[in-house]
Amino acid sequence: MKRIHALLTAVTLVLGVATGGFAADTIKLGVAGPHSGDLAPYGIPAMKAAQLVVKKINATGGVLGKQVELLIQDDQCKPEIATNTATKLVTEGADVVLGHICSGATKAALGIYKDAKVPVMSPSATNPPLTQSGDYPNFFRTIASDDMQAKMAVDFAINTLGVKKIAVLHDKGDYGKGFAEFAKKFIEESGKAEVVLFEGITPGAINYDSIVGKIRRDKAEALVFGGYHPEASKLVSSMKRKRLKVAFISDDGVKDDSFVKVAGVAAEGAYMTGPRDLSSIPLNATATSEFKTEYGTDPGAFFQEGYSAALALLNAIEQAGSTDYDAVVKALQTKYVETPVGTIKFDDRGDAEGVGFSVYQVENGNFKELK
Amino acid sequence: MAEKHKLLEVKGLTMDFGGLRAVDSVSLDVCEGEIAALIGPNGAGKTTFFNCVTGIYTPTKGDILLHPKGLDTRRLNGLKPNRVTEMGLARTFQNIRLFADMTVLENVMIGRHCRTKSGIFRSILRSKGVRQEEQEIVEVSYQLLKKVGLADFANEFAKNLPYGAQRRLEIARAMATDPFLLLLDEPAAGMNPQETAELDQLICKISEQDRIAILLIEHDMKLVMNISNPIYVMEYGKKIAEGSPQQIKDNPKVIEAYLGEETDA
Amino acid sequence: MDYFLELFLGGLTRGSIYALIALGYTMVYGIIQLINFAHGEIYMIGAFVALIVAGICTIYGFAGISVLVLAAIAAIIYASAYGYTLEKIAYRPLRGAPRLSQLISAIGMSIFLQNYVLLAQTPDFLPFPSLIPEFAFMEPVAHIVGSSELVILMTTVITMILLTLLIKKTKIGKAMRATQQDMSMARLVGINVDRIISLTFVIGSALAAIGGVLVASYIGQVNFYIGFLAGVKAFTAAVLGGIGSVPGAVLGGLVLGWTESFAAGYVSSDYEDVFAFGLLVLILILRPAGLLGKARKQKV
Amino acid sequence: MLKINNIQTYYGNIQALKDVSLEVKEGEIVTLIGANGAGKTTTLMSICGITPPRTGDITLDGDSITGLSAEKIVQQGIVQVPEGRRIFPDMTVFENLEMGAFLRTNKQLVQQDLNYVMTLFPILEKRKNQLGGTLSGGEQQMLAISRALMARPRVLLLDEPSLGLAPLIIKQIFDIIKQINKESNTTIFLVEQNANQALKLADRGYVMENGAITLVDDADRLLENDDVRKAYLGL
Amino acid sequence: MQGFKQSILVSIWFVFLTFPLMAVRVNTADRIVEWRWMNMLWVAVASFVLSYAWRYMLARKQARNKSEESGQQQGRVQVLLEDMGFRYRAMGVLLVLALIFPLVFDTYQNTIMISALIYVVLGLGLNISVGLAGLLDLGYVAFFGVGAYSYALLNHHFDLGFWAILPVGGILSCLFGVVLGFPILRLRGDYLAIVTLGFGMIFKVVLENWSDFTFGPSGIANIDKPGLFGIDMNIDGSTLYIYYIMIALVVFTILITNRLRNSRIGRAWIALREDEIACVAMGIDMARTKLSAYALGAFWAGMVGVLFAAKTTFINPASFTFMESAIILSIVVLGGMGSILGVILGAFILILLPEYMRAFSEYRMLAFGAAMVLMMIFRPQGIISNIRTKYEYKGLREETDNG
Repeated sequence: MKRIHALLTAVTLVLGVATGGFAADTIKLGVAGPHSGDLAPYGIPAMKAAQLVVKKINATGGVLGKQVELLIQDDQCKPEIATNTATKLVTEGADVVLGHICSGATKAALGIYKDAKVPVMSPSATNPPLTQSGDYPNFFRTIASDDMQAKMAVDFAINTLGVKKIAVLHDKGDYGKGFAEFAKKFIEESGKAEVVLFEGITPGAINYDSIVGKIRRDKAEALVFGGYHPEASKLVSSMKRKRLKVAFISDDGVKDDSFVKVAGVAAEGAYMTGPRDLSSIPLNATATSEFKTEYGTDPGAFFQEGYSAALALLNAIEQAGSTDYDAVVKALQTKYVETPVGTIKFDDRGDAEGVGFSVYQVENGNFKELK
Repeated sequence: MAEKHKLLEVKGLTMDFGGLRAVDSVSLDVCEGEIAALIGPNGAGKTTFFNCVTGIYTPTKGDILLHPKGLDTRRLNGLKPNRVTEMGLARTFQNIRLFADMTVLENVMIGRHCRTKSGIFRSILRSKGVRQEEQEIVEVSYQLLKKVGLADFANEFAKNLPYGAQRRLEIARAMATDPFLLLLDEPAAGMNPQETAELDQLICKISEQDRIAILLIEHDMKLVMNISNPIYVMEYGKKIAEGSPQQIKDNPKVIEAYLGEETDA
Repeated sequence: MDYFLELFLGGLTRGSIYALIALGYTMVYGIIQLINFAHGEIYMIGAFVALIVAGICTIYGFAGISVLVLAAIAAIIYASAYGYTLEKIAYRPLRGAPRLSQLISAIGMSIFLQNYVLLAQTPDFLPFPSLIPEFAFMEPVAHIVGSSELVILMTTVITMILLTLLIKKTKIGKAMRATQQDMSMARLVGINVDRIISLTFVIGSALAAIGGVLVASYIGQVNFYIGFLAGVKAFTAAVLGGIGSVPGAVLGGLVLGWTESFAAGYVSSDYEDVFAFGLLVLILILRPAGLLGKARKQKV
Repeated sequence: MLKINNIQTYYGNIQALKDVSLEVKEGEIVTLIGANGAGKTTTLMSICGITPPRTGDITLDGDSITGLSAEKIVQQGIVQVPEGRRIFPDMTVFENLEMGAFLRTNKQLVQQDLNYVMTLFPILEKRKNQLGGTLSGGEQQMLAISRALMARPRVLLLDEPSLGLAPLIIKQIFDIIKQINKESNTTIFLVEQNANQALKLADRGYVMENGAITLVDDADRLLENDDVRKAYLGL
Repeated sequence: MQGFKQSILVSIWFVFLTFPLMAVRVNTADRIVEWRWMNMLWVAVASFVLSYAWRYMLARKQARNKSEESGQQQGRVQVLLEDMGFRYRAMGVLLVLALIFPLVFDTYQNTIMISALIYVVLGLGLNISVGLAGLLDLGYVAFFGVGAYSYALLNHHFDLGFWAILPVGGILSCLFGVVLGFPILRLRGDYLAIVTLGFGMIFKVVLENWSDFTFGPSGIANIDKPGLFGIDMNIDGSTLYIYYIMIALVVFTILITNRLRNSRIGRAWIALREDEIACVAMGIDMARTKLSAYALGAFWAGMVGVLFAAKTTFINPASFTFMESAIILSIVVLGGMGSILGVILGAFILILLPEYMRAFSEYRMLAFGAAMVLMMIFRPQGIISNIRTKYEYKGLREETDNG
């Protein structure tokens, strides 16, 4: 019995030394998000962004003279898989992590990164408590949180458009419903308008005619929708078919080329919030063209944010001079970095400063920034 | 001779399916110690009659009364099959309905279910009482297997038994519920003459040793005539004759029912 | 009143799509008592093939209703071919196996086909070219029904009439009914039952493809995942109407469509699905064989 | 014409037919009688390819039909009227008849046969558009026979046509079987429990017990044979 | 030669079949058409080769069926497994391996193993209703959700600890099973399947919409990990701790399901699966037996749901989709219905394989689907078919001793 015990101790010791003793000759950038399953469209662009950034940086000598190695893990946006993914990344020695994509998965995974002292930056997790609760000091994001967007959307509806009756809809998802709930709260707080309808629609349903009829019945003047572009296009198409003319205001999940392409003319005149116009930022054009040469198509959702996050993380390591957690976090919070979403640094809660938000309107098939 | 004690008394049983009257006011008694038989050509309504008595169907009309010895009379109409079995009336099936993927022994053990009582929690804890009960179930079941001559196959899957053995296993399983009346639905079907002869003995043994009354549906006339008295004959849902084997053999209505009209032969 | 009509028509549109897909479930179930779980994926493949054909045409400069017809034909051919192959590969070797094995095989096939399309094509939502000419009705009719709804309703009605004629009047349709009612008797009159089963899959798949094309052009987008929800809903519709019964599938589809539409309109769309499935549970408890289904009597 | 040589048929592990051989000559009516469960129906199902025999051979006019699929066997002209009639319950009488002619392509001849069965059973004409499931037992039996005739069988296999029918109707049906045999020279193989009726009708008879043939003889002689009675009543 | 012709035909058919989806890629958004002719070549070659394999396997299966009909034979593994002594020894070895596992491997491996063990318990639970009692449940994940949410909510609102809620979660889930079970008991087979599927979906919809109670789709975060006398643990420590809890839970589950299976109740379940009518004719109360199977199955899902919530520290409705139910069901069926060892193996294969195949992450669901189909066709009894229980008969020994 004693012998077995001794053997075990020896085994653990050897393994412990083996894993801990590796000299870190690369910088390891973990990438986590849905790369398979129905939510893959939201994860793959960020993953490709990371690949592009790393390729470019490695070609020019890497970070701190070391090559950057990518550790890519699929979390399918599921919390339970995300914890596995996170553990895997941590044990593989990821120095920083780009991800996760969905807020739920991010929340589930953050505890593990926190314990392992790994800074995490999400290009897409917009759930406010992620930064506002203070529970996750290692969390950063290159996208604005839902409440900021909701506030902007509501202000726009009430002050610019001057509507009094607003219908608020969402897709029952964590992102959409979060946005919608904030919107409702802000509308009620403003006292200038009322929420005449607050409901969730079923994603994937064949039509939304009932809900469109309801908007008409309740005489709403504007519709605030929280969710993603597939449902948004169905909604605006349905509204157009049914000749319902109310202002359609939505979020960043809808500000996607697919929305305009799918909804076509029905999308005309729709408003949505999104990061301020990036086309003037040189890096944005560069990133997009890199993607186009590599993959031949337009980049998808969260590509710019993913690209920015990868740049910001690697830049922070470079600035910090090491992969030490405190140094990297400090660099993220103090040093500005130029990214496709602007020149940014992060506040002490983890939200990016310098990521501006604007309201856009679809005009002739393009998103036009409203100043 | 003193009046025999009636165990099962069926009065005017009628069963309709939609417009079809499958059983038409049939009355029948089974007394203590009897081996009664219910015969008749295919489609005469015998199995439907069984199903009514054992609670699988609820009869349209009529009374099914059970007179257990020393207990109150029970009316079986509309009771669920498991309640009927609990009252001491067990059956076998025409198209063998064994639990194919369970062992022979387990099949019989299932029969003990309604006579034992350990529940979920006690089974989990597996207290002494439960273990004793289990052992008792095994022993009773094993004895029954020995009685029907299947003890050697106790750990085989039921589906792997030969046909005749499966029929006997059904009988053993029914016996395990401690019935005082056993309903056998074509126990000899598909058996070869030797198996039938063994079955003949088995049924007599059950009747004599275990003092279980038996009501059987059977097509094998040799078997029926050998062992049963009285015999009831059904045709087109109606009872057309009853009596001793000899009476039945000589009854022209019965012969006609079986061999067809003979008037101009 | 026009709110009611609007909901009614919205439900009708939805319901007719459900009915088209439900027919495939019900016909297959009627013959071999198998829940063809991959049927939703056949619908999705139909929509995808239509998208590919319509996409190529529009990119090379063709448009209009004739492209839609061409796309629909391609969708029907391919969905049928997939349905046929599906039966050959995943179900025929399991004929006579326990129901559960068949169901698992069906679920496996569903997962496989979904991921096959995901990998072979793209996970993104792709826009389906708008090919149905828009024409406007006068108000207030316009906000109750539009041209796309009309196309869906008309196509569904025509398809249903054709299907009914096929089943009622043609020799092959009668053979299908015969097989459904008594398979071994059907063999005894000389019907090649295997062929009839294949044919059932082909017809069911073709109907699903029609549904797929209609939905794709109606909502204007397609991706690899649309089959799942549509499949589950259509299956619910089939069970609701009485699985195995063709008119039952149509009725079930419509009832489900209306339930969802009215639930969303008069109660809340939050709980649309709860109403749909709640109705199913309720009906099965009251009428275990579904609205028009026949209880199969078990022989004892 | 139809010859069965030493077939053995199993259901799973259970042997239902033990070395059964029999022969039906052209134009004959042959009957196979025996108590319930003797294996009569299995014999028919083995001929028709529904439960193919494990060993042995079945030939039609000298050509083996063992192992052919059921529909091929129908095509060869062996058509069965199964036990319990097996009418398609949700199809009309007319459609049931059409199904009988499923494999035939000559519409004219089919029409001719349709008229023929309608004259055989005038009641079917009246019930033409009624669903098969709503017919009475006797009518269903008539329909089942007519459906089989629609295939223009060379050998007609009948499984217990008297099952559950009133004596008057049985007589009617047996008369018509005789008529069919005479008029269109259809060979008939009749499986019956109702031995007296069947033997009176048939030319020759086989007696089956426990999956094996125990007696073969001319029908008249079997009718007199006491062993037959024993097989039934256990006298 | 015939095989060659057949394979050529198969190959042509598949080229035709896959043509639009494999050879063309249309991006209607960017108006790009991409032609990928090479894919067609791959399809042709692959289907040609696979059709040979397919025929070979089918022929083998048929040969096996024949030999089983004429006389049954068992695989060597099966025989070995029926040897009680071997089973006990094997179980002992497995347990020791399980206990030293986390000491040898890193935290990631432990996390993965915990996931697999969670599915082992889920599989064993579902095995009670599907494998033993034959009640097909496609909404089993709802019970898992009930457990997870009971812990998350009670922990969130009342700060109740893991150990207090572990049994509570099980019991709540069990009650939930009884309440749902009642109305659907009379439904048979496929109807039961679709209704349970519906329940599963309703459950998720309610989770998403009843925000005041369930916190809606954004879920519940910062759920406490299981505590150990207030000791503060780092991630490695708590993973290790959860791992051992999980091992204990698995052992507990195996012990109890095994006892149940070999009890009077368990036999009634199996009998119910085999033949309902014969079962009631033997005096078994069908409603009560079904309900007990359904509720006990739910109980395990509830228990392990609590642990799941504690492990991930965050739950939202996205974890309780139909896919999960399908995967759990597949575990039971692939492993071998009714077989405890089979279910364990099934869970390991279905959960660990995709984890370790992360490199092929895109293809793993494809392989998963295909594997399900192939298993059903070529090994429908599952990896390990049910092992028959042998009962000892005391009297027998005495008899032989005397004789």
